[in-house]
Amino acid sequence: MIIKVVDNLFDPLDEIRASETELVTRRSKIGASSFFVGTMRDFNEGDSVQSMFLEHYSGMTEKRLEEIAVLAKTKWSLDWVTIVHRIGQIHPAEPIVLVATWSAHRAQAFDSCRSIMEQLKSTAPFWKKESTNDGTRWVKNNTAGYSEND
Amino acid sequence: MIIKVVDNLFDPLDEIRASETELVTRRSKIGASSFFVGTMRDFNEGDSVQSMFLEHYSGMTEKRLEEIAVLAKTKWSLDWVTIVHRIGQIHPAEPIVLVATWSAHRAQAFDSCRSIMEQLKSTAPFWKKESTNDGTRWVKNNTAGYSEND
Amino acid sequence: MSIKVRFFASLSDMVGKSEMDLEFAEGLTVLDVWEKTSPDDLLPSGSLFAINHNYSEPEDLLKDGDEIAFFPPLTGG
Amino acid sequence: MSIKVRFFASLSDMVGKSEMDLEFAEGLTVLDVWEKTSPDDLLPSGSLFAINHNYSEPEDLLKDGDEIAFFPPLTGG
Repeated sequence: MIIKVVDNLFDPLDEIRASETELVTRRSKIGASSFFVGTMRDFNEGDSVQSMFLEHYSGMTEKRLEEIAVLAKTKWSLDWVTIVHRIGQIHPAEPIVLVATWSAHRAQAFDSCRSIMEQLKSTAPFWKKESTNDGTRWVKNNTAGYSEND
Repeated sequence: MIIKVVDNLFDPLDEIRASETELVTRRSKIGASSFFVGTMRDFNEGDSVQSMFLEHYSGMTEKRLEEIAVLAKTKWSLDWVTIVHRIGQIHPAEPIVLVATWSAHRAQAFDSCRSIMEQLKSTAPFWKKESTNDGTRWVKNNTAGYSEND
Repeated sequence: MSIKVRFFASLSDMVGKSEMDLEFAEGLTVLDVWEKTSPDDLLPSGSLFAINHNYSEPEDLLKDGDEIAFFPPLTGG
Repeated sequence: MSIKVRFFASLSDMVGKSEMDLEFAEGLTVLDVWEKTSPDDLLPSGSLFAINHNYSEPEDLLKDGDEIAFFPPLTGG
């Protein structure tokens, strides 16, 4: 299990590769891996967005991410879980979050990856402040993840 | 859109990176990407498996994969779809399949990636023949992807 | 009329060949082709058929130049 | 008794500070703390509370040494 909150640019594919070196001894027990990467768009709610500041609650945020990963490992049969989340100043096209799960079976990998992502959005303390042409604004709400949008 | 049937070892993360260079111009419109990698296990149905041969129907297989990707692009709002599937002789821990989708929104990326994977398993002509200690055997059925196993 | 018949995976093992050409008069269905080419083998339940790379039904009619394929349930991915 | 009070994101902007220490006698709830520290501001609906990094309810009681945090709906990921 790798849980990280990072304050500079990270490469999701490098992070996945690093996790896979950790589980190399049980590589041939794994049949499925599911990865999700959230990246910053240059638009939101109809406005163009130049950059974004991601605030977190140091200590509580890491604790929640760990709890989410541990609970996922009790609910699904997982060989490994990696969560990486960016904080600080960030620009369009940069990665915000990586959730990655490895399992013997594909339903376990898919379900757990998605559930971790939804849990993260609804319970991990992060807040986005966007810089638009009209100044800065706090994003008010995350939209639901099992519906059609965002 | 990249659809490939390959007869030697491929690296799913390299394939994802190659796809991302194709969509670099609209990188900042993408908020979510979902990747699934299926890899070969060294066990199946209680037996240890040494290697596997993956047969396909050249022509029809590629056609089905393209249809699956095109239909996904009509159903979901996707910026890019990549499908890579291995054929031929393959060994434990080697990748069998990559499905990758990129979208503005996470539900679109998650739903389409999973649906493409299920469509592939149920409608793309591939057959697995396993080599076990007792000789070779054709795998009889794929298990359902939205249930608990495989 | 002539068609090409193909067998994949376990069906190819069962029939003992992977493809053959078949000459016939007219009005042959997918199932008729199986019976003509593999008279000793019962078609396993769950078998799939494709005419010219499109999934088809057992009662579909073949026409000159068609490629008909017989195969077991899919196990890719 | 003394506690640490923290405000995040838009609530920090609203209150005009990100943290403060608060001395009090006893029997203070989460909501009491908001009213003592931010008398001019109505707590926005949807606000969340955490005592010592665990989500808590508005009527939960604080004890000596606690850290209580107030924050708006989450927008990470």
